[in-house]
Amino acid sequence: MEHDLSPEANELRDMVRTFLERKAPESAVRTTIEAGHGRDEDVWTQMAGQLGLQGLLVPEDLGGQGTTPVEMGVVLEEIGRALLPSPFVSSSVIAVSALIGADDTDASGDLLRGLADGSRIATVAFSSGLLGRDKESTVAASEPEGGWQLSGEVAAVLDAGAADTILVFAPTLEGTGLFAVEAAATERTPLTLLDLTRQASSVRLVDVPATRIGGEAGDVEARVLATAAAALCAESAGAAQRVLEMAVEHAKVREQFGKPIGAFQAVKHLCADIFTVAESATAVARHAARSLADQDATLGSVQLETSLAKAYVSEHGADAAEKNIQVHGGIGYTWEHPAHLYLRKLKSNELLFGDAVAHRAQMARVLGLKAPAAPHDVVDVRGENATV
Amino acid sequence: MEHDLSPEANELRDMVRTFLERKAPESAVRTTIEAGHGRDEDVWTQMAGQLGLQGLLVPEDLGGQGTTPVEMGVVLEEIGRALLPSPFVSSSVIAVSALIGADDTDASGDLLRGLADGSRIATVAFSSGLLGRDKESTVAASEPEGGWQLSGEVAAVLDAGAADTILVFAPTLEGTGLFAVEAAATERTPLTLLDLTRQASSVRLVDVPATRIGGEAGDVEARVLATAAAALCAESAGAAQRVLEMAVEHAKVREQFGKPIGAFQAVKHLCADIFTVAESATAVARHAARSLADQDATLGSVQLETSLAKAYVSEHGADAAEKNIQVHGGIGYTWEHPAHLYLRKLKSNELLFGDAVAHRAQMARVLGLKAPAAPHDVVDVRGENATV
Amino acid sequence: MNVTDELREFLDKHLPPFREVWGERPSYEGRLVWQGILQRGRWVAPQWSKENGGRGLDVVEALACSEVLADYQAPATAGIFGVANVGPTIAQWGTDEQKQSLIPILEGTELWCQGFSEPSTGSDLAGLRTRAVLDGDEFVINGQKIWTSDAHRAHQIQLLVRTDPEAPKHKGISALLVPLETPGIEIRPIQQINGDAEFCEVFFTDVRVPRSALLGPMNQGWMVTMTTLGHERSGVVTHASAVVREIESMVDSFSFAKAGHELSPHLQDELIERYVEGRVVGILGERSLESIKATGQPGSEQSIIKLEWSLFTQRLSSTRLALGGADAVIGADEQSNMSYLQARSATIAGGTTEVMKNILAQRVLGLPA
Amino acid sequence: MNVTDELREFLDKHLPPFREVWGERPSYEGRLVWQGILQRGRWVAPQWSKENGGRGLDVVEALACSEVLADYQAPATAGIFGVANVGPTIAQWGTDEQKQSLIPILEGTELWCQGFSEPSTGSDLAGLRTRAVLDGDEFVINGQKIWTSDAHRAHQIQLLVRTDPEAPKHKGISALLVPLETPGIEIRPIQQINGDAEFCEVFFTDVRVPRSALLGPMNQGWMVTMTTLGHERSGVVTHASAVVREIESMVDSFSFAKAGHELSPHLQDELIERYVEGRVVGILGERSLESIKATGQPGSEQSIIKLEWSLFTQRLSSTRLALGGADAVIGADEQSNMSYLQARSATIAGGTTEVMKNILAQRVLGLPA
Repeated sequence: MEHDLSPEANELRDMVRTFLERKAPESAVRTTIEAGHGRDEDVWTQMAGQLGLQGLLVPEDLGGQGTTPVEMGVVLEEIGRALLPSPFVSSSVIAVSALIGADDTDASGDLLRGLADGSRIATVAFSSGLLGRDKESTVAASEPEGGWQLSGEVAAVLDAGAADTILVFAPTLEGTGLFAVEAAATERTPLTLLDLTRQASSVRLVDVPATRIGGEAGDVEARVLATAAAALCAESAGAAQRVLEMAVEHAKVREQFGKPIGAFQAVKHLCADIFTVAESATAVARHAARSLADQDATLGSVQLETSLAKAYVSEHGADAAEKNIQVHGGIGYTWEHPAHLYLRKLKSNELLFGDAVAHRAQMARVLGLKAPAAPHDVVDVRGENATV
Repeated sequence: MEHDLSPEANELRDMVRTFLERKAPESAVRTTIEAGHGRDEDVWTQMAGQLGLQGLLVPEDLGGQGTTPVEMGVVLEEIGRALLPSPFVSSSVIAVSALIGADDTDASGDLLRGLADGSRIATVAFSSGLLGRDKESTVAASEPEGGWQLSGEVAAVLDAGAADTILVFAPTLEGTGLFAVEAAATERTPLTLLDLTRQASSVRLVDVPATRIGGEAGDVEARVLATAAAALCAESAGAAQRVLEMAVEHAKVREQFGKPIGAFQAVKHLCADIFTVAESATAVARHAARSLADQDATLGSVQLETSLAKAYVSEHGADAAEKNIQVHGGIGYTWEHPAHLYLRKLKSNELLFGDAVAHRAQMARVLGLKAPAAPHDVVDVRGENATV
Repeated sequence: MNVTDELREFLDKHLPPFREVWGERPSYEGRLVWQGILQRGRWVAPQWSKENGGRGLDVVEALACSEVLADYQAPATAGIFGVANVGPTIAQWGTDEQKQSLIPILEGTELWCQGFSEPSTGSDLAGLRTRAVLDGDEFVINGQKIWTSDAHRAHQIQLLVRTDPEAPKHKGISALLVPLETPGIEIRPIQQINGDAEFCEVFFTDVRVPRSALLGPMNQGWMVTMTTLGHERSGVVTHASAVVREIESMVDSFSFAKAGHELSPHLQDELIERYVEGRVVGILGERSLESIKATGQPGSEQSIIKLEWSLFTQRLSSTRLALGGADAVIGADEQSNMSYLQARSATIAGGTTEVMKNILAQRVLGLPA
Repeated sequence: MNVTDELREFLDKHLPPFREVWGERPSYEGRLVWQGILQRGRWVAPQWSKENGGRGLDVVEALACSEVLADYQAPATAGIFGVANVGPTIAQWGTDEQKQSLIPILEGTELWCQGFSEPSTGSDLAGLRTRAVLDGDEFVINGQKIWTSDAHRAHQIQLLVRTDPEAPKHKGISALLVPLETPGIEIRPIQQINGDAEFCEVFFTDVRVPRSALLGPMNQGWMVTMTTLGHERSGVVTHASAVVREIESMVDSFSFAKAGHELSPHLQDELIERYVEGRVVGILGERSLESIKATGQPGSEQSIIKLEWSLFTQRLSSTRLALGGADAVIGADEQSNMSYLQARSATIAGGTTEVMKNILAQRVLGLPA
């Protein structure tokens, strides 16, 4: 029972943990990684059918459970803990949030139903913010004869390979729009990720027909980016908790110089440091989820609180995994030991959707440390002024 | 015997250490601090008369010893180790280097003789670089009727209170000039320093008559700033070595939980960390001194190597003093224990003459990471482009 | 009326006239006066029971009151060790006679200090050597305490002494309540590295107190003390939210609107990194509060708040200096210098970082001693 | 002719044709071929005596030769453990028969590995359990080694075994030289976290070798081993200057002239901080060299070079990733990913940071064990 979670959220956590311990133990995770599938189809189906996890954020009238980012955060912690390879973050968190944010049920209702029951998979191609550099997307939208078309390249789209639908944030002549395209109509080239439990592709679009969802979507994209950052924080928090358990277990049983290594102060302090990171990451990830769940929060406030979490987790998360390897010594440096899988996850999550420096810069803007942007900057919804 | 020093330098070090242990033990240092004099007159006289330290860098034909910055570095290490309060750095290192750099014996010969035998004390007011911010000096030179005059304010001049002569780097209509003024002709307001063994004043000049020494002095000032940074590195290295001894002594004798605290791994590691800083600081400080002693080195190369030392010492030096207090626990937090005197010295030296960030930025320029300055920047010898 | 509204009304009425006399940053004497005023409304320790001078509030209400006081930037009370530590212990363990001190503690007319640390103990608190020997109906105390906060101002001391030298070290300790004017006590302030004297050494030479000075059972002083330290628990939550206010106000002072310029990229990043750390301490405090609300006890996050706070405080003090630049160490910013020096004690006083990490690893993570 | 000029001449002549066949980054096989070519000029270990296949150079000359090889970016030799560790030990302790291996070691026709670590030992090297029992004129070896670099490629292993289980742990160990094709030896490569397999487990089941396999005196294997490790000393100096070359070339690749743009202030500062750390390692190496020149022994700075190098390597690998940004972890920069993963071993292999700090505190600073 964790007292910063509701009884229901505690129950959900126990249920998901039991499910994943049974269905996605380390051996199964390794099988999925080696097969290169990105997910175990049976687990995915059961997550949707038995537990309804893919529909957590989808409103009840569209077949989902209509719960909040707080409950979703608990599930993401467990997914991070189990290192479950799946397009869950892309489809059930990021894509669903984009569609809900765009608030256009006419255009997106069917897709949301499909995402909720796990029968469809979607992902989001951002105009910027995943990689945090210039020109990560060159996609632009045009409307030649009544129908929208997208052309350009996106350097990286998470789970594009598994997706049926790619949602694309792209500039139009008037602001940013959100568009849905059939993934099969795009050219997807798989990338090799440091995190072996995640997949991504670069995506090229040439005059791909697109359905527009909702209106001006600059703020929607900013909020979805905040959601994505918070989701990675929750994943990382769960991973860090497992890393802590691993380090402590090892320190208790491994003997050196005639006693358990956990009796040595240096090992105690390494474990205490990992504990500090795991506890703090969990606390800030849940804090970020609460801020996303707050209906009254402004975009600026959501950005501040989620960036707070991402700045902390990006600055310290990988440290927990690195110290865990240090506690393990040589054995932690082997392929067979899971320590590196967690290191890869935590290091990768550190850099995706903005590193600590980028999120601190965003916080500085929201906190007013920066000179206010000139009016013409605000109109340009892409790039770093978009989030002022 | 330290093998990165010549036998003569080793001898010099032993001699200075013996002298200071006898003449300037901690009790004497505290007396000088409390009296607010800035130096013990007897010690100062003996340093010059018996040991000739003030004249180390002064050429032999001007009454000095004509040795190099390497030997001076050894003396500075000992002064830092003993925390000797005195205007030695200002007068015998910085002012002497400025005069030698300006290469105008006609104008400065008598002064150099006086500095060498300790009968006179000089200091340098920089146009920038001591505090590392805009407008630390507003002094400008003019030549109304044949004679030079200086007017303006300098936020801080080390040892201005003790000085007979203040050497001032100031802009003229054509580049930077070096000028000598009588200290008594200026308005000096003492400052309260974190480092209790150092003194400084703000200095105001109103149409003060000045003697110009040498010609265009932009590069001279840059080289003297490098010399000053290296001098503080040597002081800090000596202080860090003493801090190490203190920590190790305490760890050996202080008992807790029934054994010397040095038997605990955490304390061992603190001491090992302090050792690392003390050894590295000593190595880089001597490296910087060798680069200053190299007649063939370009200004850029001298800046790179001295900034290397200052960046290291500024980044890590105070850490040694902080960890020493941690090793000592409560007793290290008392006024009577010398630990805080070293903390003050090391922290103060961290920030004076450029902090780590400033020196890394200077290195980035020298190493070509920055875009080359536009031609008009180079002409402006003040401010950050002066050192390109 | 809601209790916090009542407190706001009280402060609206009493704070302005107090400030007119004592200013924004009152001296110790001013803080004593303020404590007296505050207690007239029973606001010094509203979580204490009504008969002891409090209002019987629960921990959440009490913390809400702390927040209100912080919002108003009300002066700190003066007799903090009596209110935060000694009082709650007396309330739990004291005799009726000893409980007579509780009201004066709140009113600030009886100031207390705590004599725990000794020169030879340091991190090993239970290794204390100050002895008390029963001679008829009197304890005779000999020994020395050190790092005793506020001893030079206090009237009474809560003292840990060894009463059974044969017993294992945690088991032969008793707690005594001793008036500091008792003959044989000598108090010497210790000057700290920043020049202040907040701590003292206290020497005991054949100091005689009646048997009734014993607090709690004989030879159970360790347990009695741990109770006292336990009372600091919800204090950590208050502390964590004070950290948040501190860092928020510091960041605010560097906002473009107030400062009129942007910080260098490096300093901005460093300042926001401190902001993140400070806020994390606050969020851990909130998490702790949820545990306290639900169970009356903080959760395991409690053990890292002090650790993280102490490191944060030290880093913040360095950041303050970095923001001031060389000017800071050369006289322009004495406040930053003082806070840098003061911050050294954060990782020492009340348990060194090293010892706290050991304790955390052993008690929370279950690693072997 | 100056020895380094002679080496340059040799390289000018032999390196270009080698590169034509094997390219800039030769495979292991290519490195073996290169080692053979290099040894034709006696350049593999010029500090070895002439009769053992070297040139009898002193440490300063030998280091100058290393610098020349580094300048030319000559390929690494293949049989590094034989050349750097086993060979010098055999030269000091070996029988005439054992010394027959020295020339083949330099030529690369006899590759060696070292069997020190065991699953149960880790940092406690002397706690090894692999046993060798004399049975007539043969040792019978049973046990397991782990983290044996290059065992899957080597012909021979220098093995530490326990020959006197009753003696104190450092005193019952002997060193044996064992051909890896001896029956009863099984070698299993260990896959590392970056997917490579550089280390092996080696299992010994009733492995029989003649008494003549003993290197140095019986039960003195610990001392014999420490000699071996001692031979890595001047290697640290070479290593330190390699660190300098690495960081200098990295900084150079980000120069405005080459990269065509400036780094962000934050990344620039981070990169230069790495530059400072790398150069400091180099300067410590130079200082160490002065001691070696003067006394044949490195000074106390020696003990921190490996510590500082290992932390530097890890920080640099993180900086590489930071410079690549999210692109780096998403496929664009596999090299940075590999170096980040590889760098994890820097604070573990060859003595963990924690153990090395203990040793430093005890041996150099004289703190109690």
